Amino acid sequence: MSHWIIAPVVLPAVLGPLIVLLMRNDLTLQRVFSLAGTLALLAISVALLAAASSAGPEVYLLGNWPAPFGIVLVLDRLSALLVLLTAMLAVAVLLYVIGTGWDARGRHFHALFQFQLMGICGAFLTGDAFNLFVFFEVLLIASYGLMIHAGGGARLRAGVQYIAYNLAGSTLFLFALATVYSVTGTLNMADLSVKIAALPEGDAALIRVAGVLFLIVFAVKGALVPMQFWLPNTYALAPGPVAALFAVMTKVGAYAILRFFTLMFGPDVPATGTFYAEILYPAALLTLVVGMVGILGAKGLARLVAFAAIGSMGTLFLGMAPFSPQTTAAVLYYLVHSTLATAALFLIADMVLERRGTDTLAAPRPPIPQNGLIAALFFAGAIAIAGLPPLSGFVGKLLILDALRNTGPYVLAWSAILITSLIAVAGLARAGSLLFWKAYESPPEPVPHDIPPPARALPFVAVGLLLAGLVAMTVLAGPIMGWMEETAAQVHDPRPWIDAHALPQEEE
Amino acid sequence: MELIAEVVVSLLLVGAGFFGLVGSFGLLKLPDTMTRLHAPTKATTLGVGGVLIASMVYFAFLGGGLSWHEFLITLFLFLTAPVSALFIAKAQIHRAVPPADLPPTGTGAEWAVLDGKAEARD
Amino acid sequence: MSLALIAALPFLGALFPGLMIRAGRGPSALAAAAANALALLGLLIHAPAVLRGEVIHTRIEWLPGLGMDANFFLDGLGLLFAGLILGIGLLIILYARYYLSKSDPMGQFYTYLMLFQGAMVGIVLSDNILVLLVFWELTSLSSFLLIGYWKHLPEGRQGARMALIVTASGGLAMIAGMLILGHVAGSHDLSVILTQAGAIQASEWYLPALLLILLGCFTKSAQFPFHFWLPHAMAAPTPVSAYLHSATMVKAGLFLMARLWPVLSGTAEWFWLVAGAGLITMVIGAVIGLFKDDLKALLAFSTVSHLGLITMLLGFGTKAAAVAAVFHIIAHASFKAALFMAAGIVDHEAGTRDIKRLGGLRTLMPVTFAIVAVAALSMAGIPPLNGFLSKEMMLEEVLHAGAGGGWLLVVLATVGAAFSVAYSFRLIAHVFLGPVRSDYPHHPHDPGFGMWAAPALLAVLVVLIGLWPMTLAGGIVAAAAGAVTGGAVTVNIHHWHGLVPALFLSIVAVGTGLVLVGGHRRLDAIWTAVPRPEAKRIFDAIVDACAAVARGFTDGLHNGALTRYLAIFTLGVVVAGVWAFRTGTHAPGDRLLTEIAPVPVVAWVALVICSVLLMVLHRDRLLALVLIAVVGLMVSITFIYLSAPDLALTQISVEVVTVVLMLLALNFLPKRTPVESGASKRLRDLIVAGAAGVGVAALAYALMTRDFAFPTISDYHLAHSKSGGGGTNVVNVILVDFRGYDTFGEITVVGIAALLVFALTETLLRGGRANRRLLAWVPDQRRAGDRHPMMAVIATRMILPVALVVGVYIFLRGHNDPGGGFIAGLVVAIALLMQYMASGFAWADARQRLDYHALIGAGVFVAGLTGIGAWFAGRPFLTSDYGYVRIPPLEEFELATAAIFDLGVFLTVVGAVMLMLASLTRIAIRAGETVNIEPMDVDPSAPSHGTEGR
Amino acid sequence: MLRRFFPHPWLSLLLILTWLLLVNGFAWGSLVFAVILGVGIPLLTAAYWPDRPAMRHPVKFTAYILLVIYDIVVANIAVAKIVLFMPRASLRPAWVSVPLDLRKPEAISLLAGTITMTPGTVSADLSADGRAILVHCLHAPDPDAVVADIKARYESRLKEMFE
Amino acid sequence: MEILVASAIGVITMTGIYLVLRLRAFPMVLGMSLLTYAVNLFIFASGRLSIDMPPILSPDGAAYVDPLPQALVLTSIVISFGMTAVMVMMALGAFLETGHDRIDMTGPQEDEQ
Amino acid sequence: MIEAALTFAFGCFAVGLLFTLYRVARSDGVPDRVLALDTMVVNVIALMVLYGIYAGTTIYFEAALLFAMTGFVSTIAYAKFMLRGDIIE
Ligand code: NA
Ligand code: NA
Repeated sequence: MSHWIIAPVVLPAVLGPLIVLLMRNDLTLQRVFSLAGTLALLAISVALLAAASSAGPEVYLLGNWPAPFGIVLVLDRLSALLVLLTAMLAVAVLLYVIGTGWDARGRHFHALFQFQLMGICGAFLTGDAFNLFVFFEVLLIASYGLMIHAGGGARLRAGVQYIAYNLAGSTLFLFALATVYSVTGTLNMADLSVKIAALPEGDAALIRVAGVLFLIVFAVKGALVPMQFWLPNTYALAPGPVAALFAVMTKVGAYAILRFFTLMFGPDVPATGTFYAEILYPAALLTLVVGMVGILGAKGLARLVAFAAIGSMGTLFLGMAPFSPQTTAAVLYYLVHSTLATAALFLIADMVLERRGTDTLAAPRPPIPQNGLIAALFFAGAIAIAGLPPLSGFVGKLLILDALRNTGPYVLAWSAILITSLIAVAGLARAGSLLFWKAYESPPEPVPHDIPPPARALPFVAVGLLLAGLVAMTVLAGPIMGWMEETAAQVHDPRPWIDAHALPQEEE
Repeated sequence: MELIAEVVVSLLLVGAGFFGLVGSFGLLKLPDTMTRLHAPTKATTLGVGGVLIASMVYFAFLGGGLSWHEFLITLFLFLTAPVSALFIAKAQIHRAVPPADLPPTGTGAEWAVLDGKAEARD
Repeated sequence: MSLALIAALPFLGALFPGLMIRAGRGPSALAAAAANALALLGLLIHAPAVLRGEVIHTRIEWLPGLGMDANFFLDGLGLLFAGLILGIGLLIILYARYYLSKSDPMGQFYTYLMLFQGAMVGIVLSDNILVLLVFWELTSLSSFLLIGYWKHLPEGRQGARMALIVTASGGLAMIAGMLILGHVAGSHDLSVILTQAGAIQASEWYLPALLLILLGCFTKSAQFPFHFWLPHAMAAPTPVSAYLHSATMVKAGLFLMARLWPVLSGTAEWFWLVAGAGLITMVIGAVIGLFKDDLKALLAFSTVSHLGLITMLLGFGTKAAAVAAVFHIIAHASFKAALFMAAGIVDHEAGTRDIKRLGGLRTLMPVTFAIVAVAALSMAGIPPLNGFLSKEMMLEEVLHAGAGGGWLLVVLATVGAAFSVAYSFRLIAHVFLGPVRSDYPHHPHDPGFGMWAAPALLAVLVVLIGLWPMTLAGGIVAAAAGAVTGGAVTVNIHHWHGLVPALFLSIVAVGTGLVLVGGHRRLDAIWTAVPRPEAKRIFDAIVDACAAVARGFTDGLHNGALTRYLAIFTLGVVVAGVWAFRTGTHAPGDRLLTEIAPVPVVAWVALVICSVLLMVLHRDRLLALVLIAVVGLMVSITFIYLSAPDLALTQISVEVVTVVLMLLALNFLPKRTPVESGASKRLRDLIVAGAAGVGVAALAYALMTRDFAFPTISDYHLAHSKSGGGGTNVVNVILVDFRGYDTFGEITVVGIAALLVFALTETLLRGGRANRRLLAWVPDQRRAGDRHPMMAVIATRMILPVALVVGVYIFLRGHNDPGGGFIAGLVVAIALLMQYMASGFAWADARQRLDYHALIGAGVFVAGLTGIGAWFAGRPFLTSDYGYVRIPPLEEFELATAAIFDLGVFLTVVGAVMLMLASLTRIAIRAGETVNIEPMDVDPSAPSHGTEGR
Repeated sequence: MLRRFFPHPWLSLLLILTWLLLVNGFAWGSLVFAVILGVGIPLLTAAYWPDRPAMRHPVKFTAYILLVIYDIVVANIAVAKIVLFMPRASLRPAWVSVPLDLRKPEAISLLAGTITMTPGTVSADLSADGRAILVHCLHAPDPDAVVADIKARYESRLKEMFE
Repeated sequence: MEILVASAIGVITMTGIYLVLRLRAFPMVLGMSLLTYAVNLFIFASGRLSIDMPPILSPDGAAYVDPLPQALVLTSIVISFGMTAVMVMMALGAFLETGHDRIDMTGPQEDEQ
Repeated sequence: MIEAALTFAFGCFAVGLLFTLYRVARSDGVPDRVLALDTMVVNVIALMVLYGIYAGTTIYFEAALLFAMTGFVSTIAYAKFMLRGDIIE
């Protein structure tokens, strides 16, 4: 059993307190350690991905207690992928934060950042349903801190909303966990998989309730309509880089839905059947519509990007709804893409906001410093998020469209994806035109003095890294999709996962 | 011996129950906050004290052996009850008792709760 | 040269101009031109082979799973288009170098232009429809950038967006169409698809695929009813108009129709859709064009018209029509690009392109006049120019197609031709002929050679191809038409076919055209007077309406009302839960129920009453806090009664700390909640809440009254708690051992919570509104005179040490009896809290050296290290060990690593609670709270008492 | 020297006793640990109890405690009578001010506590200079008698012990 | 007992949600606390109800209540304490920044800086 | 005998609890209610100890001790809030 499996949790979990303990008054030191730790996390996650690619699911028995009695971590291709994604995103965001000095605008940014990583990685790696709740809470509370970093009235009020909504979600999570435990007597996900499949008929209704509650809980994280309400204000009012990091948080919800509803509540389970797919499908359609229409309807740039994030979740869930290996492979590709793209756009939006001084699209402003460069970045980000070529969004969209065709009636889904793409294009074009072109309508004025002309390279490097990731995803689409297909096959075959736990046999 | 213990425990329990009930009843019956304050701080303390002593006796003679925790609880309640009462009284004076109703201190100073000096900011 | 490289060269070329613009305008243009020329060279190397009928292939595996590989092929059609794109591209680069002014960012321009060129080359060389889609959308995007190039012009920005929206919508439709096509054909490779005509046309998906693909083609090629965007794209710099909107991009749609001609054409659907749209477009474009006064608008509508013509020809579905189409593509590209560039020259030199303000330029700009004359006459279809040849061929095909009684087709085609003649002549007559005017905005004169070279070259081509069509264009037309039709074609282009009906039609058209020009003034008056729908206004209205709806929908849905969000959330949960339950089978439980004793009923009554009271009385916030404490108390004794002492201990301790935190916050908050929601909202909320309450209660009851379906995992915990975990308090062993990892996460949460409270306090106090509000803060309730009553201070002096002893005790025994690090931490924190309440935070805080940050950090760190420690024993994270230690004179006691873990928990909890209190106190101090230097208000035994100050 | 390690010897004793009560039994090992706590905790909290009052007469103190316990029982019976049987109308609550001769905060607090725990009286406040206690009487037809009783029965004993 | 516990959970949930739906931060925090009580009881109840069978192993102890849900509740209590503290603090912060503690962000953002 | 006495005591404190509940619900001021809450805690402690006797276990006594401690602290906190607003000034 390799101890490296837990490293993505332990590393930030130790680094966070160390930062608090030893260097809380030295920002430079914090930056060095935070970045070094995040880079180490990246290296570890690459190694884990390699390990997961070459072997079946690996189980790490915490406390050396046999499953299902203790808590286990499970490394499989899916969890390794998402940990890697998190680490990549984290590096870019951290570079941006250091480059822009966002971390100096409030206290404890780096400690909270590390704890955020701990929570996210923990959620991806755990093989225990209740432990997933715990790490949801870790990532949530860290996210609360990051969200209100640097303060401000509107941000704090949005923070209150964010907390309140997620507290409701967390409470529901606990109801769901208690229900599932109450029926099956276990919390280990592999054990749950076995037991839910073997439930007596009379327990079906209750386990269905548990399942639907889980679905809603994860829907909150994944911003699935009608549980998306928390997202626009949160993402729009959070500091830009924080919103960028949050791009992976919605994926935690998507991950959990994929995991739970393939491993435990899969379509083959007699008690539940395709019930959840039937719920997910219309909800995903609505999410897509709400998100993409929001792009056109948003009055502010950050809010626009927030709706783009919702829209991309809609696409993602639409692809996920059939719960079939083929769509899942496409969804995984799209998931990575949309995370990087959303994050890049949030960073770009922050660049614009920093320079324009207002988020409102229609507000007349002179051209910002580095207008051309930032416009180009925005253009690239917009292309990516709208799913236009040549970036990976287009490939992802094609993959999802193609995969959906084999899963039954797809005309509605296709129409939704394509029509909403158009709406997104219209919205993004309008925004880009207002931000970067309209500024030239009036002769350029000298930049007001209260907006410092930020000219550091690091923020651009950060955005560049994310966009380079998109380019790489496009160029390497073939091998990546090959890998994703194997991953999807693994996700949809719970047997190896369960076997890796060496669960005790029922004595009958 | 056991019988005596049983009798003692029972008497203590009955007495404690009685005083406990009276204390709570006083809360119900007495006319205002200040008078109500008398009932629980005393009677309930004795009520719960009785129960605790009964418990000590019970475990010492009839249960698994002498248990001292009850003594500690009793001590704690006796230590804290006057402080609680004082604070509730102060709160009540502050909120609802007209200063004119209070007797003069006779020392030249004001009653602490009415005193204005803490407001002074320097 | 590899086809992929040819397609890639313009993209590489796109990188340089932007980067090299610092080196000057010349090098920038040169870089673009070099890439362009190189690509053209590469293409021409293949030309002989292609003209021989060979097809060149390049295959690069990209995404085989999707059938999306970077495959390219070059046949006659591809050669024709790629040649046009790269050839005219080179001329445009030259032209633009001189056209753009010094203030225009030229690097950007060439970058966009080369991006566009690459995309176009990609389209025409793609052998994979998905890759083709990539390039297709790229042309939309790059044209968006080019049209909006002059950022300061509102027309440019609007035109760019309109073009993008229209062409992108077609592109999206085409994605669906192509995917269907590929699915039906069994491959996404064009070379395969083109062999599947039978399968495709027999498929039930033929019509949807056709419609979707045509939607893409029509939008791109500005075919009716999507013709309206093209004239607005004319806001772009003229080189862009010349390149995109005459020679290349708009022809992408034609290209694709031609490319897919073998598999899609030949059906009635194809004929009616394509030929119909083409015909209508041709006529409408020509008619409108005549009445445009803006030179570029005139040319734009003329382009629309000619594109319609070609579309119509493709729609006929015959080989001869295809030949005509291909030839007209060449002809149109040559004369229209020349005309656009010439129009740009006029605009550039005369300062206007409004025909009404021009006239008489013939003598002032003779070179330009010559170019325009040649090109316009060709456009009018005057012999011997190439436009004449293609128009003859068109009319011939129309007559063929209309032979079966389709006289309307013939009439309309002739009308179109007539208007085409009319606007061509008008262009010559109203701009160049007539008297020289005195009121040109600038002084018009011919530009330098650099600027007129390109259009002149094209004009020469117009003439030469007109004169020797078979020599100069016969080969390429044959190759291209062969590629379109998927077989050999006979190309026979001559000026004189005898007195065929087409010639009569041509003469009629020219004659009518002359009449139309002659009566232009009167016709124009009528045209202006007749109301007709203005496409841009309709489009704008639709877009604006969509945007308004989107805004209303978005803002209405996400109106910021958290209470509504949460109500929806609650209702959603209830509905989904009930739905899930009702659709599954449920067997009521048969577990033996626990009997109901009287005392629990009393507790139940208390709990329910206080709960309900909270709903009624919550507006008095202090009172609400008292009531909630009762609820908490009742929950705690429920835990006691139902065999959960640890829970009771934790609940009651957390409760008091929570209440204290809330009281600290309430000090600054309003003390009452105002009545803000009406009766109906309260009723709504009550119904929502009630539904959730009933649901939860029913679920709880259903669960509690049944047995577990399987033995629970906690049997193992009970069995191994002592032997494996070394403790008899199973709950504690679960917490610090079996599920220690949960606890690790949990203390992290508490630690973060405290850090967060601290960080927020710092932020609030750093300045800004909160700080100002605090500095100006006046207590909103009357304050009593004494702060630290003596009795409390004295009592605390006893209670604090005792409570600390109790804390130690609870910590140590936690592994075997109710207690543990968390509760102990809370007890110690509560003890310290007592001290702080008695003597004030500042006084007490000044007297201890604990650093709360360090406590939290150390706590989480210690817990983490305990977990890591197991690694050194080769065990997984958090593996515990325990043993019995004997240190004289102490009794033998158990030492478990779990206890060290629990110490981490303890430290974190103490640190976290104290840090939260400290933070809130700092806010109070900022609000003007004084700091006392004595522990109590008055110490009668002290020599001087009552001292107080900061 | 000794004071440095035992800033409050009585407190140390109390803590040792507390520990033994908590572990609910006597063993030498427990005693050793109790002594460690008894020394350690007062040292830790010494800063919160800066002055060091001497309580010179432990015997008298014990007697006082017994007296108070006796009074508490009596007080409870008296209050019970009032609560159960006295009609509201005949209840004569009263505020009285008890001037203090005590000066030590510990002594005053003990007196205030005693007043609260004993018949029909609650100490409700202290004067701002700490020289009088405000006492509320549940039923005091003769308030002066209450003052006299408090001073004679409790304050004088406390004064002997503390000052 | 089951019916008492179930109905109590229901009533607390109802009150909690009702308070959460009030328009101010303070009642919302109270409501969230109540929901915490409710869910903790619910988790606890998922181990079924047992009287006088605390999960403290003793030589003569024959039966014990299911200890696992208790451990889960403890985790939940601790976590929700942290969450409550943060929420209280943020509500206070928002109040200090804006001068009111309304939780809905409808209407003009009068408090935006 | 003990059982009967125990039942009596249970009854007394349970009824006492109801009385305090009444005072929490119906009263003319918060101090009064805090007083009622304080009394309620004491009643609950008594009930817990009685339950310990009834069940023959001392396991609940730490809980009783802790209830006493927290009850005291919260009473002081409420009162200090009413007196000063800031409870740990
Ligand atoms: Na989230
Ligand atoms: Na709580």
